[in-house]
Amino acid sequence: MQQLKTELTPEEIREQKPYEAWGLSEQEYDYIAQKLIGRLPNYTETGLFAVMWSEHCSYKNSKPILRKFWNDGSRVIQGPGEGAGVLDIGDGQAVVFKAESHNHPSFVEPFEGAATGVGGIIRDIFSMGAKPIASLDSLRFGELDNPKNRYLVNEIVAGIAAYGNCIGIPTVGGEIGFDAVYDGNPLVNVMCVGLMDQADLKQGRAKGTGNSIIYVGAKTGRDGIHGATFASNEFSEEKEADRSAVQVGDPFMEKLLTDACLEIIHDHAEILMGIQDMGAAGLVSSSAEMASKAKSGVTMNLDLVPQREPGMSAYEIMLSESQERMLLCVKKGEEQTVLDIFARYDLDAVVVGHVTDDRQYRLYQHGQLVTDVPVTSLVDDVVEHEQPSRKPARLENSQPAQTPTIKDPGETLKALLAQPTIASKESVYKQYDSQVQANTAVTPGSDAAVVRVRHTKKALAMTTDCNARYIYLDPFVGGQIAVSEAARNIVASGGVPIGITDCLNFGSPDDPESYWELDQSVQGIAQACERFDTPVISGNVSMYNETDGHSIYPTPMIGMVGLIEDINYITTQSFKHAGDAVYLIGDTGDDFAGSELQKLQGQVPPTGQLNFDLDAETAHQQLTQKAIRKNLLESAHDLSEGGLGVALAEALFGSSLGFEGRTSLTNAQLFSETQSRFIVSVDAENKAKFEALAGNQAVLLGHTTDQDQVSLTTADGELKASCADLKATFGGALGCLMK
Amino acid sequence: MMKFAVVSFPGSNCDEDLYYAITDDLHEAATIVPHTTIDLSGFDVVLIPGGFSYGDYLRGGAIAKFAPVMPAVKAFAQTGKPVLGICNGFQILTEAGLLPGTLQHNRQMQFICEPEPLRVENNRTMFTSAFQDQQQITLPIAHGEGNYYCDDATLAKLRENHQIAFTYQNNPNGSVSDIAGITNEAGNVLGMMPHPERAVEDIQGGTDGLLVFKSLVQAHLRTV
Amino acid sequence: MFLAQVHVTYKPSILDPQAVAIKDAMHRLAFDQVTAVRQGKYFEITLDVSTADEAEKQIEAICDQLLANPNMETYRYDIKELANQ
Amino acid sequence: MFLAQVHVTYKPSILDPQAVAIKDAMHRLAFDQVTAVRQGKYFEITLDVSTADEAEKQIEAICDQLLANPNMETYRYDIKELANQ
Ligand SMILES: Nc1ncnc2c1ncn2[C@@H]1O[C@H](COP(=O)(O)OP(=O)(O)O)[C@@H](O)[C@H]1O
Ligand SMILES: [Mg+2]
Repeated sequence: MQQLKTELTPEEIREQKPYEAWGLSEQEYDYIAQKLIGRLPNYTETGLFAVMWSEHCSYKNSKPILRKFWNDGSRVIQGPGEGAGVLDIGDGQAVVFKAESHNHPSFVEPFEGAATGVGGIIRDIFSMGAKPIASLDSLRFGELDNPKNRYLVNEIVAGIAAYGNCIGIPTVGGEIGFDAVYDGNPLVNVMCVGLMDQADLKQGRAKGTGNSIIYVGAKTGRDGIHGATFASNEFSEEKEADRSAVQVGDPFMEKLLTDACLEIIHDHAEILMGIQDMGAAGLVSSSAEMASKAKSGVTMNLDLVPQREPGMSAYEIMLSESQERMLLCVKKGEEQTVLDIFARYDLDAVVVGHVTDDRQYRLYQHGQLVTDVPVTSLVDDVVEHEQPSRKPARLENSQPAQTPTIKDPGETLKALLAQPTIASKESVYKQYDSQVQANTAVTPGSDAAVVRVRHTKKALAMTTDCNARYIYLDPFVGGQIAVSEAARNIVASGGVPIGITDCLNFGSPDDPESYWELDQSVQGIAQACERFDTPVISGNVSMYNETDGHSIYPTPMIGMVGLIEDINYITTQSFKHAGDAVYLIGDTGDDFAGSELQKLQGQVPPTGQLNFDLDAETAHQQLTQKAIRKNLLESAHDLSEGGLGVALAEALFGSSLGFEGRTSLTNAQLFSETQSRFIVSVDAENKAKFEALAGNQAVLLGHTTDQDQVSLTTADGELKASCADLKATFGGALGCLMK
Repeated sequence: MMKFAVVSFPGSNCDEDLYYAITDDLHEAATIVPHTTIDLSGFDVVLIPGGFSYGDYLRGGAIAKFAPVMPAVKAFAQTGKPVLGICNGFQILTEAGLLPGTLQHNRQMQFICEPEPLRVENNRTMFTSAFQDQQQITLPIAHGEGNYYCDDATLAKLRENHQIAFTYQNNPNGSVSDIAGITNEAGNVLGMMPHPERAVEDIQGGTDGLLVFKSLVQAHLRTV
Repeated sequence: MFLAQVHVTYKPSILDPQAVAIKDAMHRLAFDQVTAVRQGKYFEITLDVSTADEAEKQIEAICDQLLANPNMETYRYDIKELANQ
Repeated sequence: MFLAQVHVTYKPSILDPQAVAIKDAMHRLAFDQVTAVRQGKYFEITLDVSTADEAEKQIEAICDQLLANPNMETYRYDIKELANQ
């Protein structure tokens, strides 16, 4: 392959404006040329600016909103801004976590898109110095009657499984939701959690004049660069059909990379000045950000960068998103130590440049200086845009949701259990190795997953949650609910919520209504986080989630981690023994807005107004927490989609028990989704103690039996069903829909 | 103290789990030895862990069988001392010819991770003596290529020599004769797909796996 | 009856970690003269159709819809008639 | 320089779950005239050796030791000389 046409000259760039196709506006271009570098940028430089000034790298549209997040708190060791956030969990240890979206790549090439999503977030975790100990996946698809969506589910799940299983990080939890708004725009969000000694903390800094920049890992190819827009007409004589920019994941390489980097971090901290993964915008963003954070400059020779294909231009090398690559800054004179370790792992590692003191970003290729711009112009001087914002018309005069009438609650329960969003996800999570590392104490299928911290009394609880139907109805309250639901899952598992990460999946920021939704939900999330003392320590923004002008429901996924101070507090959702008393914590109202029952009855998109009270939420979480710590609970389960009926059934599924009871609620209220509720079971011996503790916050619903029957008398009827029947429906529904 | 070697190949990912099962739960000594080790003679037991050696990019275990450590593993097995391969370790031992048969893709072409009810078919081996004969136990499985295959003649021999150590009660992957684990003819090499090292503490959901390692201790005590 | 022999391989620009691992293994086994390895899938498909044209039409569709991933792979095939048994 | 094209397939007596899954998928897509599917691996190996004999010797050894599992697979290959570039 040879270069057919030479790159555009700076003047041609000014005239022909190719940068507009790369996402840079004319205003931005002029600002860069006139104010920031004082000359016309050349071809490579223009490309670097276009990518560094993209929303994905610079957060120029979302930054003004993201500042509203709350990220203080006594546990915070590292907040947003690095590869991942870090929280103190005592004993000199820390937990590290972050979530990332890979929505678009997973739609284009689902298996590899999802796999490389997992790979990317893992690098963020170990680059901080932490050993990755668990992953979670939060997925949204269109409805399963569309064969394309079934294909996406199969491939995306297989891709996550292939990467996570091979690299040996257990996938311990997640969530999957279905709604027609995700047709053509599935969401693939992956969260990774790591554990470290605080002493090992590393940052992405290119620090210390003269120190070396070392490139390590996979060779750089043309993957991830948009073949069509960027490269084809200028560089390639291959037929377009014979080329592909799809990134392929190599979990084997990543395993070696993880182990080697952690070895260097542990054993040679004093010579490792900084480390960062090459994620979006690959080499340029990692190196420029490392220099920016250290207030230094950097010079690199691109001829030294390991390349998979011949004839790559500077532009392509810098923008490539080839996977499984890291950038290190190592003390001058000590390079060999690091290179030797990588050699032992059979990994490519090369000194490609060094740190300078003049804060310039310089690149050489074939002996020529191809880029020479201030580091700050690439990273820090990006002009933020506060976009116009407008409350969507649909929210202007929303009415309360209708209260449905339910004749046979047993049938309704069965129908809800067969809804794909509620049905068992076992057929999915069974494909994930959830136990490798041998620390998983609660595997998928309960509320939060629990991973113990070996050689301590501690464990970590983790969950991902977001009900986008609520956000659609009220982004502020919906945002509060998303955090609360996550916290409820942590609390039900025996943990204290300590922090969150997020993936903000939204429509286009250029749409004022979308921008308003983003702003409102961030404020709702922030308020709830402050209340629960769960700072936002990391996160990710994915905008432009729309096809043919139709945007998804705003879906700010919350990933939460909780600390379980003593493994004896670990609690699961399933009932344990016949004869235990079953209580409902929290009042139940007629809350059908956005509910699964509403959807079952054909209400798409959802309607109605949400009710939510952060005080009640806090009180009920605290009660549950106290009861667990006093060892009063045999099981605890939070109520979410499908309300009490579904939660009761789920608590029965993990046991071989039945249930008998009576309630003053109506048939319909069994499926109301009033927030801030738990269902707990209590041993006969502890009933009095629990009731004294709970006061009027809990009501007795009934007790477990050893019959295969659930029977709950309501104000206007009775819920009656065979547990085995319900379980078969719950267990088989997803499999049936996937056929 | 007994000395266990855990052989770590590039891409092994259950090596630490095994190490902790031996040190924390069995309270014996373990060393993780790299794939470049050429002498294992100082150890009492050699463990080949699960994972994806060399990415398992050709077939499970196909590339690992050439690792520098493998001649030492073979020499160790020759001495009659116990070698235990778990999951990918089982695949490596079949590829290396230390055990008969092969592990194919699971029948349903998906990775499966779940607790699996098993039966101990032969409790008179170095790896199973701590179990009751025909005991029903539960161990987790986690594999994509665990569908054991061998031809009829080999199967007849396995039966005749009582080489089938564990069988599945609800065959999850299509294995011939529900086979979950087999020994070699001499009885000192065991390969099994289920993970005993993931069932050694209550917090993991069960402790049936610990008995595999306890059996090895019993066998060792008989020899010294 | 017709037999189609189908080869599906990655497009040249795609990273193929498997082929890299296999090539490395060959080098470790001292097959140093191996300079490149590509890896792909091979299918033999027997079709009960009466004309080569029909066979080709179906195989083309099968490759396109099922066997090859057009984002990353290309395919080629040969079709031959099977002698009646 | 020589190029070897290697096909590794299951022995006919062995049930290949992957091939079964693929055939089922074809039938679900209404390609009902597919009566049999076999599936295998395909490798293209470039060797820097000077004679076809030498190429064949090496490829035979590579197949035998690495690419095929003799318990269940067989292999065949074609070797051709590459025009000098
Ligand atoms: N994609 C997935 N990956 C792993 N586990 C999942 C996935 N989807 C659901 N699960 C697991 O299934 C269980 C039920 O999930 P969900 O209904 O979302 O719980 P909740 O309503 O309590 O948040 C949880 O343990 C969850 O971790
Ligand atoms: Mg829950």
